[in-house]
Amino acid sequence: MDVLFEGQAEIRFTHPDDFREWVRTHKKREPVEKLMTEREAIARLVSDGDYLAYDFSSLTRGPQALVREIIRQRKRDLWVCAEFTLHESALLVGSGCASRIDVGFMGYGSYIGKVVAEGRVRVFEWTNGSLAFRMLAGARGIPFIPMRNLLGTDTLRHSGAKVVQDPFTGDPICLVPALNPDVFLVHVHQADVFGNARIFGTNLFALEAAMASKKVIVSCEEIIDPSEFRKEPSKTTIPYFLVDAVVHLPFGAYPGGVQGRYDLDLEHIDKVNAITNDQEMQVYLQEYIYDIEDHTTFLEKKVGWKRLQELIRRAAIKEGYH
Amino acid sequence: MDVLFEGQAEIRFTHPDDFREWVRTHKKREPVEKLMTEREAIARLVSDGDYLAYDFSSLTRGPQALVREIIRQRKRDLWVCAEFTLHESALLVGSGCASRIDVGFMGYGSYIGKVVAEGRVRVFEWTNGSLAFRMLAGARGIPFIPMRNLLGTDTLRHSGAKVVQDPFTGDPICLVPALNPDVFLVHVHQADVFGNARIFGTNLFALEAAMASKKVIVSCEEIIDPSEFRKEPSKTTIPYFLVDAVVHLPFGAYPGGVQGRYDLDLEHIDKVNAITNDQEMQVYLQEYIYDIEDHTTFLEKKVGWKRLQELIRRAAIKEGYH
Amino acid sequence: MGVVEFTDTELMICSAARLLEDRKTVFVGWGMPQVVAMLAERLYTPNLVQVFEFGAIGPRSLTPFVRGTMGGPSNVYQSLQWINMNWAFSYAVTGYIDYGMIGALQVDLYGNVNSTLLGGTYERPGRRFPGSGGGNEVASLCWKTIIVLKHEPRRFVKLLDFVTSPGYLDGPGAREKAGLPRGTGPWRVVTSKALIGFDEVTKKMTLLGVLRGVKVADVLEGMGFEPLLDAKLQEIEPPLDEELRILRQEVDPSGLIIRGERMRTER
Amino acid sequence: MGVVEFTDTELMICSAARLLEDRKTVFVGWGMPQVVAMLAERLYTPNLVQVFEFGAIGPRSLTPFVRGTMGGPSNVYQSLQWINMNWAFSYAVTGYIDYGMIGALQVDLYGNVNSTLLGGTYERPGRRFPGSGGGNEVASLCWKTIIVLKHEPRRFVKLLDFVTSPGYLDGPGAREKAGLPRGTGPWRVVTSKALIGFDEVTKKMTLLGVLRGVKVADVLEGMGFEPLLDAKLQEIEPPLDEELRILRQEVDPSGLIIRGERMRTER
Repeated sequence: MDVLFEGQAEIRFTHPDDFREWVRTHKKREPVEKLMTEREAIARLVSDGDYLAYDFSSLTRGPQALVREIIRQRKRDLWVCAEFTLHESALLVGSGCASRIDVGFMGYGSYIGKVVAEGRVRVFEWTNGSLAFRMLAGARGIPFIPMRNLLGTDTLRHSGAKVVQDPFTGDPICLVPALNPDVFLVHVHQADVFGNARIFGTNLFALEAAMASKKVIVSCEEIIDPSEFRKEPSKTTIPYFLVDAVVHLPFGAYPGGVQGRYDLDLEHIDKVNAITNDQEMQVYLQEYIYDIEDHTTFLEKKVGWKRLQELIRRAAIKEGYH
Repeated sequence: MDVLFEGQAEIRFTHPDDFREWVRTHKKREPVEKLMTEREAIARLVSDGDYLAYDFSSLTRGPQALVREIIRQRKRDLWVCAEFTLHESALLVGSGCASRIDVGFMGYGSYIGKVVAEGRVRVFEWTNGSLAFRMLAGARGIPFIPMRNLLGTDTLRHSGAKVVQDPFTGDPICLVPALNPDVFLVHVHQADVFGNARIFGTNLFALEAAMASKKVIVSCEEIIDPSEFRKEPSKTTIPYFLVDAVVHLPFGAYPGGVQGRYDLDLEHIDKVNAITNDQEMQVYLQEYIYDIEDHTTFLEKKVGWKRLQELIRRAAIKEGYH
Repeated sequence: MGVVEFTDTELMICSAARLLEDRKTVFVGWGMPQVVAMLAERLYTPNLVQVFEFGAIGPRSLTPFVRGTMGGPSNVYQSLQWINMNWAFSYAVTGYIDYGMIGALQVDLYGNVNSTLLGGTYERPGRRFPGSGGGNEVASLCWKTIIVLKHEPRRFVKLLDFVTSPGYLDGPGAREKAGLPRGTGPWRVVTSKALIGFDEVTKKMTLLGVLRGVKVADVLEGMGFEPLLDAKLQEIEPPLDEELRILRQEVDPSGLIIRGERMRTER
Repeated sequence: MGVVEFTDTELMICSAARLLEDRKTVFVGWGMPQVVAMLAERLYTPNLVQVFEFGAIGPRSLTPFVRGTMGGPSNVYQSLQWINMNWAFSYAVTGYIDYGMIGALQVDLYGNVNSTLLGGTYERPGRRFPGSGGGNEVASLCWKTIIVLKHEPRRFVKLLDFVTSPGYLDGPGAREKAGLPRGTGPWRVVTSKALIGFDEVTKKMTLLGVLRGVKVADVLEGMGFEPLLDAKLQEIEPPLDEELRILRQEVDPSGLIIRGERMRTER
């Protein structure tokens, strides 16, 4: 295949056959109980050096409690898919967990920009659309997928995409490699103990990433009975056999919100965005993550029931979220 | 792009830019009333020579009333996407409407096999999966999509796919061209007058094909108020701006069933499958299509309310279909 | 012990059902494979996850089986997930589907399958059949493919009239060389007389077992090629009473699916 | 007629909102474009179909605007369809999206956009910003892209520090040659002083209008390149009372989005 142009980024690429082999040997087909604590899930399933992806953003239905647990366990050398992300990149880099970032949207706040400028984390350039498309290719079991964009830009130059001549039209077309993360974190509205999961509202690539990833950790607001899924199969976002761990974490998206359940806590989010240097970062990490045992303790000591009640109260819109 | 192997089938291929141009100039973005009779919809939107696709099968939620109207209007030279299809191919060929078929699964009954053997219709070889994947590429606006199958077979040889060396793995990979039908027919549970549509249960490629096709005709069991869609946006299968006509056709899938509504009528289906030659085909077409004014008359004179009541009664499973 | 009477179809359904493993996934093709999966689920593999190409994942299909249905409510009853065709095949491509089950008009020594045409040319076939459907996907992408076909010698041919779905193509390594997923391929051929596997090294068909009372020579007679013979040739037990009861009373009381050529064997 | 006071942000929001057409679709980026769409929907384009990259199609976003939100319940209120990112961008690739709206750190003469970094090298940028987000998709795939940025001369440069999202690249025909969809490209640049278009033939930026009371020389001063001047230069009306009322009272009563440099102009 004649390559007209090649982006220079390093890519984390898994041969589709190697991914299949992983699925064959590691993914249980039968329903087994996968309920565990966040400590157990992250300890068992996230390894140093893993490629990490997650669904939605710090503001809405992001897997924030799981991300905090990764930081708490001081995982190292993670490669992060910064798709549509806001402050996760900053926290994961500031805590020394992440060393590489595939950039879709790297988040606001000045901290992350600064550490990138200082060369303390390696970044590779993609876009929200191309990372989502790479995930789709990963879920379709194909090594790459063509795109009509990235073309003509420095984004392409600093990505891992290739440009070839399309054999059907003769035009140049961009090919992006499949993405098969090692770990996918997703926070959902409802799950059962086997891992069946429901999201209400939109998602970035929940099913794509669950299918494309070697290890999938679901945290949920609510545990429901497995029979519920079989009554309304159209509502199933992720079937159990893609999932490796289920963690029951009410308010697990805090300080972000979960549609129909609770609103985001902008005050806390501003606190994270206000971090400008390592010292402030360490203070935040110490206070909200390292010194806190787990998510329940975090809610109890660092948020408080009164605040949570207020966030629930603010989530007045319930339409469509059931 | 180095092509290692090339299937020899003729393909209906639309350059993605030409498809975009069609969408730009023909597809109304605002909600306008699109309710019309089946006669009007087919007369306006199906032209001789069109490439035709439809969702699901003769047995379940197929757009049978719309297909009968196409036959009634004696459209000619259609190229049919026989994806997961059963007796539609036979009827469309037997009536002289279709001259070319992209075969996924061409249907049972001996009639269609016979006319293919006699060379009276041109066939091109694909698979259910590759036709669905071609539709996905059409909906993604990309000229082709890679697949891990078709490879190594005569199906590939008689398809329009190409094999190239994958620039990411170095392995051979199959590329199938995007499919952008001229017309897509879909029968749904609920629609509004603007074309918003809901399907309950599984589908083949309802949204893919609606997005990939130049003209989309929705027939529905039930017309509901547009505000309903905005209350539960996750249930919207197809948004109105993809749709060109809405036809209210209760029992529009007959003799197939619609999940949660009415069961299939196996006796009538057997009647179609029993057709073995042109004479029998003409008798069937005359009695059930040509001599019948429209769908309502068909139900009244050829099925009867008693039979329909029985089919409704048999559709006892309602779980998930709402 | 007496004599058991059954049809060739019933025998194939029962033999195939016994092959499936519990706690695994199976991609179920149209027709007989559906009935096989239903029988297996009721008798042998309660935790089998069925996957249908039209997007039903993990249904617990209701009996009786509705003839011809694929996608009807009793077929997709209590699924885990309802989605669409591209997603259904995605589960197969990414390695989530352990078994696939398809029918065939013809097979060859390497388990390549024809379901497209018999005789003539592509443009003017002697007889034309439905084509691949999802068969090519199943045979290409599932880990182990089970082929079910009637034991008629003319169906076992040296050279297929058309290669619809890939077996081991022309021998060891050929699938991988063609670009098909590594480690996949036909695993068993279930016929109305025999159970056939594939030699690990040569990838050639290997006779693993014959129906009780049937001679190996009867199985091989008239086949267009000679399969290898397994060192430990098994005897295939005819349909069990319980299998037949479920098939005849629960799954297909109308008898329209399980009908076929009548056979009898000692119990 | 008196004097009207407003911020540069308010001006840009109002100017951009006036550009949108009713009964069209718009791909809405994060931040200011969301507020533009809300204002337009309330005042000018009640039938505008908003599309968000995270899968909300056609929402009727509620006011007040929740700062930072993209995907929250009031943001996606009463959508036509909730789906995911790949589908959202599919609407853009297939030609269904008429307008796209994005911000920029820098633009050049051909409307190429930088939102990635300023100064230094790629590995060691002087300052690093969030990157493309969905900006590259929007600028590549929507029919007409509107770029909104503050009128600071240093933002209008001869050579971008980084080309994040494509304008007309290096001139006429370059987008098509690169493989981008035919007939797309930047359409307007909305700044805090001017409205800029692109010449149909040369694809170069063309000054279409300046804010009432602002001199053309003020607009051009310090820019790294000189745009063409349209023969019929328009005067841009400052924010109307009704626009400001909606922005300040309904959309952003907290004033956190619409705050900015204070400006004043004769009514």
